[in-house]
Amino acid sequence: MIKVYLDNASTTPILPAVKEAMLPYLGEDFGNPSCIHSWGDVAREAVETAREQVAQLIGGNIEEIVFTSSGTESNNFAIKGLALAQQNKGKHVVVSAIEHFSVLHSAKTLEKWGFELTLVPVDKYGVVDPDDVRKSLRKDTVLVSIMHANNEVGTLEPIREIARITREHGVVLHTDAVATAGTVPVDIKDLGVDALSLAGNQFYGPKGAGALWVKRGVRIMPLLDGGVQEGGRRAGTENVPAIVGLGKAAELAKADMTRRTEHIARLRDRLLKELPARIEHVVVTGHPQDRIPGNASFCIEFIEGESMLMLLNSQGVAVTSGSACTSRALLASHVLIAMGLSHEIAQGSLLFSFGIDNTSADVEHVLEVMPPIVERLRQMSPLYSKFIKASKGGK
Amino acid sequence: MIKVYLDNASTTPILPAVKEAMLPYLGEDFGNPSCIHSWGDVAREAVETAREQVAQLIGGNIEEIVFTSSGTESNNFAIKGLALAQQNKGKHVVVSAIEHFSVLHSAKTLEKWGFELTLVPVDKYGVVDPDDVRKSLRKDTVLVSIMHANNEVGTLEPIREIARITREHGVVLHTDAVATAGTVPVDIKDLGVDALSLAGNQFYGPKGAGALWVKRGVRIMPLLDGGVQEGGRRAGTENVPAIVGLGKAAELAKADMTRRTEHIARLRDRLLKELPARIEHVVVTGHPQDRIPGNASFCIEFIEGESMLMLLNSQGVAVTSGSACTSRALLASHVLIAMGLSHEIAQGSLLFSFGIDNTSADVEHVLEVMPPIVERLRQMSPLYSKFIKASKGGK
Amino acid sequence: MPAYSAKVMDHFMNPRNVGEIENPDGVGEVGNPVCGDMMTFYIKVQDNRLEDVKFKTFGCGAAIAVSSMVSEMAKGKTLDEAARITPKLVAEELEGLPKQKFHCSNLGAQALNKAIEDYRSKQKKVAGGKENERQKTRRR
Amino acid sequence: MPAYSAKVMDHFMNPRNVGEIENPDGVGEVGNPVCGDMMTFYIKVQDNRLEDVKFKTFGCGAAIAVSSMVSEMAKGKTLDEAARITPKLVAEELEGLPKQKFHCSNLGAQALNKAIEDYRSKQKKVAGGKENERQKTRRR
Ligand SMILES: Cc1ncc(COP(=O)(O)O)c(C=O)c1O
Ligand SMILES: Cc1ncc(COP(=O)(O)O)c(C=O)c1O
Repeated sequence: MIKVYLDNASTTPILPAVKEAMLPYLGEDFGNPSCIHSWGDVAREAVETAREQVAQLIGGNIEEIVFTSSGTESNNFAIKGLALAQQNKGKHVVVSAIEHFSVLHSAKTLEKWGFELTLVPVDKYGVVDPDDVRKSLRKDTVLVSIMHANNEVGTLEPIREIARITREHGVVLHTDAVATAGTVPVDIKDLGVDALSLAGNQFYGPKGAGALWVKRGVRIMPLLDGGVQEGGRRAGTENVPAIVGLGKAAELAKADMTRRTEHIARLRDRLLKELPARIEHVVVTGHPQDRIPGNASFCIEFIEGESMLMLLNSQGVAVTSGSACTSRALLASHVLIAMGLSHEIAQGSLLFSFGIDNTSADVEHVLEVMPPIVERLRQMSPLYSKFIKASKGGK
Repeated sequence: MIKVYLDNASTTPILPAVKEAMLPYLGEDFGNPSCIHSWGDVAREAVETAREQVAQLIGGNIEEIVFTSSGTESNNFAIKGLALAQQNKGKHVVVSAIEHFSVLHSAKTLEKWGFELTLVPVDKYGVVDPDDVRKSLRKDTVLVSIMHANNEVGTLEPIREIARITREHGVVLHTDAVATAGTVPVDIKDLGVDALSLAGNQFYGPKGAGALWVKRGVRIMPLLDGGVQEGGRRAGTENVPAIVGLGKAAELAKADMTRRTEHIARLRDRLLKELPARIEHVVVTGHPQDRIPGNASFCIEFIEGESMLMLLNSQGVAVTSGSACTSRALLASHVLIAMGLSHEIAQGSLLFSFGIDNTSADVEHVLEVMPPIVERLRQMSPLYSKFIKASKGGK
Repeated sequence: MPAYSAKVMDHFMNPRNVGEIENPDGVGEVGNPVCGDMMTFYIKVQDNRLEDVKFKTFGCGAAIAVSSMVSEMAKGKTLDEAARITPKLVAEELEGLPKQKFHCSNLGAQALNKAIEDYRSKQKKVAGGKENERQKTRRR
Repeated sequence: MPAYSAKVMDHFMNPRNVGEIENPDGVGEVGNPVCGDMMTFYIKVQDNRLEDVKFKTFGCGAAIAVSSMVSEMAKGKTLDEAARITPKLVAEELEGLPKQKFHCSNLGAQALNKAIEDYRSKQKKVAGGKENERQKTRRR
């Protein structure tokens, strides 16, 4: 059977060169980087090399990189750690309505801890208006977090403009760059942010390693208390092989970014254009231009996401639906709802996310198998029969 | 040069069979376990198999196992999550004075959040008196955490007796079993605890995977907010390869525990007996009998730990000193101080921790290189010259 | 997949009794797109037995499999027997459902019951009113 | 290692001027075992110059390397020159020290200075008192 992986937004394959780089640290070089002996030395040097590679990817300084176990941990660390470190200055936090749950739910936890939370809305393309951020700021605002790009609909946010505003007001700005770092150019100086999350399994590195970049001078409380690893900001024995893999993936991503982007965007563009041409009642979600290169997201009207995923899977195609991978199934994506789509339409969300291994044949396969799947589910759908009856002039 | 790794308390080598089990998940089987397609299925099944293996190791149910990124995360999750989940019942927490920093500093963070903390003392062997735990309990006590065995001096704690007391009082009991799970038999029913931390890199599994077992019905707040992975208790894409490795390591540990213990304890016992016989002014730390099999810990009087580590390393021997690996160097181990040792003596702490790869030759090598190292540093030590002058009858 | 059993997968991939019944004796519609699942059951009753059962479902894999299973379980049963099809029975017949999908089996049993109730309430009206004949004719 | 430079490692592995001086002209002792490091410096002064410098140190690798380096830097210098040996200079000569080890270079410079002060304060007493001659004899 043809197997087509189009779920790179959930996690990417690991590049062979990345795996290769990791292997020694799953073998002979198993040392603990904190230890004062040669096994420790080898491990510590490996971690520091990775830190340099990650710093290079985003234009940061090595002491500003804190390794974590995932994008989720980076975001929890950022939201809770930055807010708690500044709570004497105020207890108001601002995030967008379309943040990943690791940001959104961290912010909700802050609410339980006595913080106040403002959710900034988005327009129908999922774009945050910097002016809305400006209006949300108060005397006691200590943290703003707006994602660099949304993982479900791919929309890029105007971080530079938002950073100008937060800088003016002396408010710390964090951006969740999990969907962008390693995929499109991300430069912390250019963006003007104070903290930035990234994760290696989004750009052909392994699971188990993410990072939070925190600008020198910006205070943050640890999420993981314990030993003095990571300069006292993140305790726990470092996951050396995964960190090495993250570093290698960062290096390769930086070197190969343009070529990757061109390849991926070309495939994606064809699907974005062709799918709605071949199937009626398909809504393209996200911004028409300002979106990450691999993202092709749709809502297929009258049918529901999971059943589409399952039928696509039976045709060898792996995709995701809304935030299916991280939310309780059946709840429509909070992102699509925030963009103003109805629950009915949002239930039919489908995200194809392209990676460097995809080919034109993959797109053609999707274009071939999708119409009968949609047809089949629509034939089963009471919503569709209602629609048909209504458009025929009612029951 | 002879290379002798005797720092298994800091981290163990990864067994070849464990690495082998992990490799597919760094290659073809790279899927995200939350995803609804065949890549997701393969990853999810791998994680669930590992959950079964870990549950088996400690006699728990699979739904009670939450995977984390490390022993440190398990402990932070337990201390903060169990206390916060019960704060309406009270805000008093009890931990022993010799807990790992990941417990101790988590408890200190709770103090910042308005909890009160009682530190239970230990005797000169590092043993907690259950009666001291009983005395520490108050109406508003919601959590007790006492480690199963101390990682620095190896002393096993009377968890069963402590559990009887906490049960009587309806207080949740957590135990940090990072130094014991996978090394000695650990059975949650036998121990009678409500939550238990473990980490794979302590028993020949990879770094990057630990677990917290939480008894069914015991409430806990997530440390990592976000998606609904791990039953909503720990968000973030699972580190599949590391979790698979942890599971495999658990299976092998369970199958091979007796043989391992016998081998390791035999080597350890020789060192425990011979080192003080060959070098004057050496104090054995920890309990004479009730200690984990791999631990041989000492204080070498008149000299300091790091310089010993460095000279031992120059002879190919990897060990650790007190909590050197997780604390700022130069501070004497809080464990040894709690056991009543002077700072002067505690500075000379040295921990040899044996693993399954060690041999008798390793012990002999240590016994050979240690005396000249100690002699050399003592010749350099102003404390030693003072002692010699004093014992000769003064200056 | 969300750990679906082989039986669920079979009923999802090859759902039985999909469709509508022209002039049904009872219709039951439950759920709505907001909560993610919506099912419409159509029944045909003959001599107090479910002569035919059909459904249309908008929803996840479990919702579709449950609908199919419920339709199969109900078909041929007397109304009283069919009304005793519980969510638990449906889930058992499907060899289990993931916890977060339990509500689907609730929906399925509910939809069938609603269709039966619909039929019964119509019957009452028929028995009590003079539209008796007109309805009968229309329904055959 | 805590990322020690080759120079630190060299001075740690092969420390220069370890030992005590019999009848030293000055002694400086700093630190204590509680804070983890303790250094004792012994100096011999000839014509206002450090003719000999020796040390004994209890402490980490950096403490030992710093002691060795300070002793080497000081030897042969005039007292005034030696008193100008700063922690920064010591760290530079050692090609850097890890941040958490900076205090070791402080201790080293301090210990040497204390020994010089000790010598000078003894000199003052000698110059001002009649024990002048007795001391001179004893010190030679
Ligand atoms: C934008 C964004 N933030 C955060 C995360 C969380 O990453 P993880 O699940 O790897 O912890 C993701 C995951 O896909 C993401 O897309
Ligand atoms: C008893 C104990 N608890 C917790 C930990 C923390 O484990 P990690 O550093 O792997 O997070 C350790 C580490 O050695 C330990 O020995």
